[in-house]
Amino acid sequence: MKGMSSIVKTIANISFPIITIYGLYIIAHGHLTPGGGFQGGAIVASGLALLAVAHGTSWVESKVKEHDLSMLESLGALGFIGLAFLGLIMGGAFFSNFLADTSMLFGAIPVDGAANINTGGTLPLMNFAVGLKVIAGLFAIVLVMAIATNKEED
Amino acid sequence: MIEMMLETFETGTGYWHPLVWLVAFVIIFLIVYIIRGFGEKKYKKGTGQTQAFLSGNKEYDKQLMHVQSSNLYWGWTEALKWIIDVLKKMHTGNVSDYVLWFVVVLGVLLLFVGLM
Amino acid sequence: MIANIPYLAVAGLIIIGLYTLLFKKNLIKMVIGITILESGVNLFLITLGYRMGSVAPIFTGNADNPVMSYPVPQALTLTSIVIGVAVLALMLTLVIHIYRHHGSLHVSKLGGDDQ
Amino acid sequence: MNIVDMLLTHAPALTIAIPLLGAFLTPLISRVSEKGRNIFAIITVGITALFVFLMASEVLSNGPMTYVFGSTAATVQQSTVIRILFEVDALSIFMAIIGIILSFVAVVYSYAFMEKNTGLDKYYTLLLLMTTGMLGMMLTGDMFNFFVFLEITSIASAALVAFWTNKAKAVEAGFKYIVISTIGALFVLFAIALLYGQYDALNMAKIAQSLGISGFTFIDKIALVLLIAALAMKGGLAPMHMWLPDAYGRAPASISLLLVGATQASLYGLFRIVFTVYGDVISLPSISIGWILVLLGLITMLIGVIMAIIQTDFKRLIGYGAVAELGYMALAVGTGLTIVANADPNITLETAPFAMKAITGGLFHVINDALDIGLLFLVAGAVYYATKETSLNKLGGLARNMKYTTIFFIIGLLAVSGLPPFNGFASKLLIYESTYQLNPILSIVAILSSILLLAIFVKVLHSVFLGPALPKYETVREVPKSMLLAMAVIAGIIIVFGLFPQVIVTNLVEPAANALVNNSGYLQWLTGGF
Repeated sequence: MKGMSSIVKTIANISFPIITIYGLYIIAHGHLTPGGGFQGGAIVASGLALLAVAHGTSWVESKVKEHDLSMLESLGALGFIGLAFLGLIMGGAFFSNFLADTSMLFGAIPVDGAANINTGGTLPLMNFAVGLKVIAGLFAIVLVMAIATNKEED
Repeated sequence: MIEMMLETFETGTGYWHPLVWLVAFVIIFLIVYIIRGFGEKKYKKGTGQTQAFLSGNKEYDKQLMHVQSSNLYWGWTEALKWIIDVLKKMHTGNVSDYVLWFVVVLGVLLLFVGLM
Repeated sequence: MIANIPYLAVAGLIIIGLYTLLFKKNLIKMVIGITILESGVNLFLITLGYRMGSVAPIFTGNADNPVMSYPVPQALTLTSIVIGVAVLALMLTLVIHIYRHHGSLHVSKLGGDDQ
Repeated sequence: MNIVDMLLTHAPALTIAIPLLGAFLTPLISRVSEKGRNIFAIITVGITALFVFLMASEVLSNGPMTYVFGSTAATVQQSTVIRILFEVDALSIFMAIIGIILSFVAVVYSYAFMEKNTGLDKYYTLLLLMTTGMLGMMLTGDMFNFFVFLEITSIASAALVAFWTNKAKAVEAGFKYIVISTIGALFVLFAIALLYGQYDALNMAKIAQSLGISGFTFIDKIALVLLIAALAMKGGLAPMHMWLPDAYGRAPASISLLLVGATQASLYGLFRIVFTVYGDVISLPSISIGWILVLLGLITMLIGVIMAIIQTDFKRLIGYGAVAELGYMALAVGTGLTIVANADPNITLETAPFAMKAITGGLFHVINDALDIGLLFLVAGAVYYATKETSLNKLGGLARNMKYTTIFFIIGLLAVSGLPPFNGFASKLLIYESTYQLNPILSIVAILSSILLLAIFVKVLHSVFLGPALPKYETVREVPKSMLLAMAVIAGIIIVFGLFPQVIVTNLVEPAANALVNNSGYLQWLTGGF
């Protein structure tokens, strides 16, 4: 379908960055606040869907190829399963949280229960991987369905 | 390992040994083959003797002679017509009926387990 | 009576979901019926983990650690919602294909191969 | 050699992780080369098969194996088991062997069978996801994990059933399959929530233990009924089987083969819950729960066979044959259950030895049927590949130019209908003799439906392979080598199982039956302290 009026387009352009940042916040603080990879990814994907509706699928088709989205999705999935295999190699059991309680990237020990972003171990990394996969996956679904149904009309 | 392969298959109330069955099968096959050998050999190929005898009617060309699968057991399906029609009506291919059957079985089982 | 209102809501949702599935003829309405059924089961999972007057199970570490509801059923519900999204996307794609083949969304189009 | 020990300790996790990794890698590898992706899929399933057989040797020699995800030991605090735990005992490894053989043959078969189709990235990704889901269902020891793998298998197989989107029937079959699977899985989730609400445990062994302590309350009965009904529907039993001929009939042949494994994984789930989780409590005062399974089995057999007579589509007919065969398994294991799960104390496994034979026969029939019906589906796929025709009325005289496929079909035909030298006979003999001792009518119906199956497949043999050479099929050539290889692998296993049944029964099926009947082995890691 072709895009909407220019007012809707400008509002969409303004609100898209805000939605994306909010979604990324949800992904990053998955182990602290409600949410995580999937919910944050769904929010960012809804922002992208807003752009697709506002600017029309023909504009979106020129910008994003469905193929690249499936690449991104595979990368996200590989990140997740790769972290699981790393847990096997370094932490002794599949999916084990090998970064926890080490002084590496996310490994700080929560002092008297005060968990902050730095104490999640491999959880934040897994949230990023799942978030990337869900953003690419959900947007690909929205895109394919939009293209499939508008092929009906013209 | 070999004697493990040759164990007889015991089923609590009976026994079954495939290799013994195979040996018996081969022996009987040979005997039948010998009996077949006594048969009449002096027949002329390609003449009326090897023609399919359709009680005198002319044999149509090959495709028409092939008995199709749906009319192979027509007698049997005729006999079972009463149950087949019931089952045909049952298998509607409509998803709501599949869910209906599931809910019915769920209800029957709940009654069965609840009352018993 | 107040305590088991959620369980009545669960029963209501499941019955509505099954009703839609059994009696509605439009495919999209059946897909909506499945989503209602799924939300019913999810609501049941959530009410299992609720404790009277409890807060969301987030360990922010402040001192007065209040009564918290159980986190495990909420994680189960989360996974069930994710699966629900995937199933919903697949069903709607199949409905689009069925519409493209038959031009209508009526359930009877789904073919009685045995008739 | 600690490499093998290291691999062995992590084998349960790797059996799931490797196909999953393969599924995610397939789109990337197909960027490099199409052929490379097909070979990669075969290699992935081959490596998984190695892990399954490695685990099999370990589990069959020294008892159930447990694997904890996330750390080296499941923490059991105030009697709640934390973390997901895989429990592999003789029965789950028996089912995993079936699953991995079917998926290896399916991958080898689809190398040539799916060559001319587009979108093969998605095909191989979904195929590997389905293998992961199926193996996960068979190996997991956690109820919710079983639900998640059940859903993964359902979604992947529904998408694969509807793979040929240009065919209206295939898309409809896929839609019916996903609707039925989702409803079944939601009721399984509802039952899991009921059990979790009562016993605060998701681990099957923990639930079984707490069930044993607190007895058979009304909520447990409701949960049991929900699980039996939902898993019986997913297992294609009784009046809820109608999705099965649609799905098997319209899917590509290699996917029908995998669907047989997925259906049997749901049946395994049903047996696991009825025998292990509800093992010590499942006795109703007046009548045993086993009669439910026996009744469902009887109805399934009769409906499957009678509906198969009037079919004109090749794969749909085999689908109804598969339904009839599922009836045998439910009947046999149900007979065993009537003895194991009844209230009065003087009927036990010792006083009624035929129960153990019935369960062994039922499980042996699970693997035999997977192979026989699988071979028939591969032959149907070969006929479709060569002639692009599935209706039996239009086929004829294919034996002339498709010799090997005809031989494989005859092997499959004789094996499915239980004729002596082949594996179907060995397991059906066990089922006939043991169900006879419970009630003669059961084995009469079983023998009758086996004869009808023979009649139906002889009809197919005549109308598809024998008969005069039709001009339409003059140019038909034999199917490519990789499809023949796949069929030869299954035919070979059928012949070996047929000629040496006792070897297979003593060291593969009997341990599985014993593991199913007494769940003390299953609970041993819990009671033995961890």
